[in-house]
Amino acid sequence: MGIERHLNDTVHVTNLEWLVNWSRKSSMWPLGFGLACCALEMIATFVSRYDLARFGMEVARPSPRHADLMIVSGTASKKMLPAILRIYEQMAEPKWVIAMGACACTGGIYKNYAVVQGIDRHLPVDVYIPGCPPRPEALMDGILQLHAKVMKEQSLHNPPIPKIRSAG
Amino acid sequence: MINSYLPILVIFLVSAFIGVAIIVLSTVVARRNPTPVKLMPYECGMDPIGSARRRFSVRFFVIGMLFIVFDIELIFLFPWAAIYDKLMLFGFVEMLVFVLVLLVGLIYVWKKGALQWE
Amino acid sequence: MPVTESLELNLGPHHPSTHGVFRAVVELDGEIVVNATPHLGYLHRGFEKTCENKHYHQVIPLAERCDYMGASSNSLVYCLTVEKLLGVEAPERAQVIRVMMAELSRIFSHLFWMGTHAHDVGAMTPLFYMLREREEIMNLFELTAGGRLMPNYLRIGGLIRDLEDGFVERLRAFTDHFDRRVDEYEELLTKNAIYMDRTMGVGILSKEDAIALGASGPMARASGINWDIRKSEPYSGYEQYDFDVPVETGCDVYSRYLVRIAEMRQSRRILVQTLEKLPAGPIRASKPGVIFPPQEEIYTKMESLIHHFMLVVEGLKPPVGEVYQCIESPRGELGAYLISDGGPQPYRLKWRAPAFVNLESLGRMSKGCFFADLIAILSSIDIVLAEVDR
Amino acid sequence: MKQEEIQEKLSTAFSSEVIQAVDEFQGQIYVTVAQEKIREVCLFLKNDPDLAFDFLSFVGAVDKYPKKPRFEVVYQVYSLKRNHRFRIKALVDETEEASASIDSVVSVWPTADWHERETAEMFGINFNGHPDPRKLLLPEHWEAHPLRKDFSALGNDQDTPDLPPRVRN
Repeated sequence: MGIERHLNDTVHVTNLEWLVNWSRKSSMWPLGFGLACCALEMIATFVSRYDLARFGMEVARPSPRHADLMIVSGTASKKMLPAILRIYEQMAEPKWVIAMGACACTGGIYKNYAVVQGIDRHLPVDVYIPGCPPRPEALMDGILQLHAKVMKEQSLHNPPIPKIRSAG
Repeated sequence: MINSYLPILVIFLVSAFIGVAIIVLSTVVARRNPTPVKLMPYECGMDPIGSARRRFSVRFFVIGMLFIVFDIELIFLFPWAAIYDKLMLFGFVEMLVFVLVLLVGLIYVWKKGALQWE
Repeated sequence: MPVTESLELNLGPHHPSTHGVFRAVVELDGEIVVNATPHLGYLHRGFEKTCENKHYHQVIPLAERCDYMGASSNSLVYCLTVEKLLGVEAPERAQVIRVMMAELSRIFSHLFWMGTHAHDVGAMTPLFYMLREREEIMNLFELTAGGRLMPNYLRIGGLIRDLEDGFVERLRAFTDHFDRRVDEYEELLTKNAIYMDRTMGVGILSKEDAIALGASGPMARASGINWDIRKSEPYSGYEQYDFDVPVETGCDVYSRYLVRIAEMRQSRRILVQTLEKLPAGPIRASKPGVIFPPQEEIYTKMESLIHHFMLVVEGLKPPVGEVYQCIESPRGELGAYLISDGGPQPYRLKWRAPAFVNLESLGRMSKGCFFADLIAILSSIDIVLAEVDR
Repeated sequence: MKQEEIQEKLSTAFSSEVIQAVDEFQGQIYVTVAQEKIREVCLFLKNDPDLAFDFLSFVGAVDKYPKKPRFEVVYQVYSLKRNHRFRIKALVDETEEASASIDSVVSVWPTADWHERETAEMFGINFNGHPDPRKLLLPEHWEAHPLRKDFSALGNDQDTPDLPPRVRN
């Protein structure tokens, strides 16, 4: 973050960093971004039975401006790829990506001309969730892994921002 | 005399401080990564067609104006409803007159067809 | 008349109310839609090309992902097509369980449609009601073959395994209280003045247009066409069940809603009849060398093991020929046109997707309506993008 | 009407060089029609009172790669009034100079619009007289016809790139 330029490392910032990570983790807003069948399991996870609201994630805004987490749930076809990259670019930092389902992780059962063989060829993915479609418990486990990862981030030491080939 | 207005002043200062603090903090502390794609208007993941600064149909403004008029009316109702039990019949009749005046405005607008889109 | 510039807008692939990655470039004059041209293909996964490299029994999971809302009706149409190619008939018990799965997936699909359609028109509560019912049906699907959304329970010649013992009781419990649940939905929407204003007279598709544009299923029945493939060309034992086909003549979004709600009630009636009729018996046809032998026989009999091994390694070798078989999926006439050249892989599989064809009438229905009505019309067609783009 | 009666009615209505072949499999009869006469046959199928094929299920194509008349365009029709189905085919060939082409039947059944657009981009058959021959499912910048037998299922980076060219440089 910008603040440690003023502190120039005289003060150890773990506690502030813990606070920053904790606040980011506990109110991470997912982007309502459903591509294919995994989207239905994502919706089932948002709603009352599996209830993502307990992790502070009940606001699934469609606009990338209000989202921190992009769950790529479904098959990323080659025609849709420019749109996915555009939406990822238009999300504000800090942002994370979860590749949900076999199709997003590795192209899954569609090993052919029309499907991107894994979204990590174009996006920096934080958590991969196997399954076709993964059960809601699997998605929640993936989200908890992401929360653990966010807690360990050195967010105050200006971590490098991943560059992607812009779809501009 | 002065101290009866003190709470209002305190509320005003605190709210102003919080508003300004959020804006200042986010400009100083937040991290900037403006890429041309990020600053482009968001249009469902596609290239925006045409520019957003276009001449809009005038009907949008008519509906906008109507909304503001009746919204202000609503704002006046709030403080009145808050101390409704202290105001005897006078307060009630006073507000009734206010609402009736605006009702006449509503009927006029309805008959002129400003609420219909065509 | 002052000249007005029309505004072009992207109802893009990433939009909350396009039910997936559908894109339409909408030309607007103020709030009135002048022209909506759909752009498809954002979920094109090369299904038909991938099938040409798979063995016959490997295509079933692919087919189910083609329409993830009513997954079992997809595997049903594919299995019926291959069985017609082979000239094999599934045994009685398998046919009844297949009807059970098809009707459950019809309710499953109509529920999701009703929830999201009401959400598009502005009513938020039906969405949570219907997700509660869908969780119950997902529990039932789990009991069949383990999958929540796409159970993958049907095989060529019948089913993969028999019903779990708790399945029949849970299905009976579901059918008992499902009618009250549909009444709840009707209380929310049918007589709701706002819903009626928003949907009556919106998205008119006349009977002639519906036939000319190839609309089938609830889209056709809401325009007065009394055509249901379960009645006109019964398959998998549908002639033994008595249910009636809801037909409305309103031709608008409201009558499509009425048709789908009535279809949910009829599907429940069929489910009750399948529960009464459920006969005992084998769950897979026995045709050595063509259909997989039963699981327990593989461990005991030598020829079954050989047949199983040959089928898995070399795959099924059907006679040369071509077949077209269609069923009544939740969206309409779902057909599979299969050509076989005697090899282990389908030579060509053409998938007649009802959502793809119903979507053609969007342009004609949405001319001159409000932009908000365009969203209501789009959701009344009940599109599933995996089926539209294949 | 039964499949045989439909087939007889067609054979009597059209001469033998129009109805080239009649085949049957598992009770479903399908007739191969001359490519030039396809619109006439379709009009006859639709307007004849006994046949009344007012509903077109789909227009598809099959690539029989090594064989010489390479493509088969398949029309599956259904009659709502008479509740019977029928299938007709047209053989279309692709030579070096002329690419495969056939008349469009959008004038007969308006639903054929998208079916033909999809078949055109998947096989490279162009339909003459089609009102709106744009690409439907594939990305605009692709030139390949994926459903052809000589096109590998995995695609390659030239014909089916991940990103449009403008973005990659």
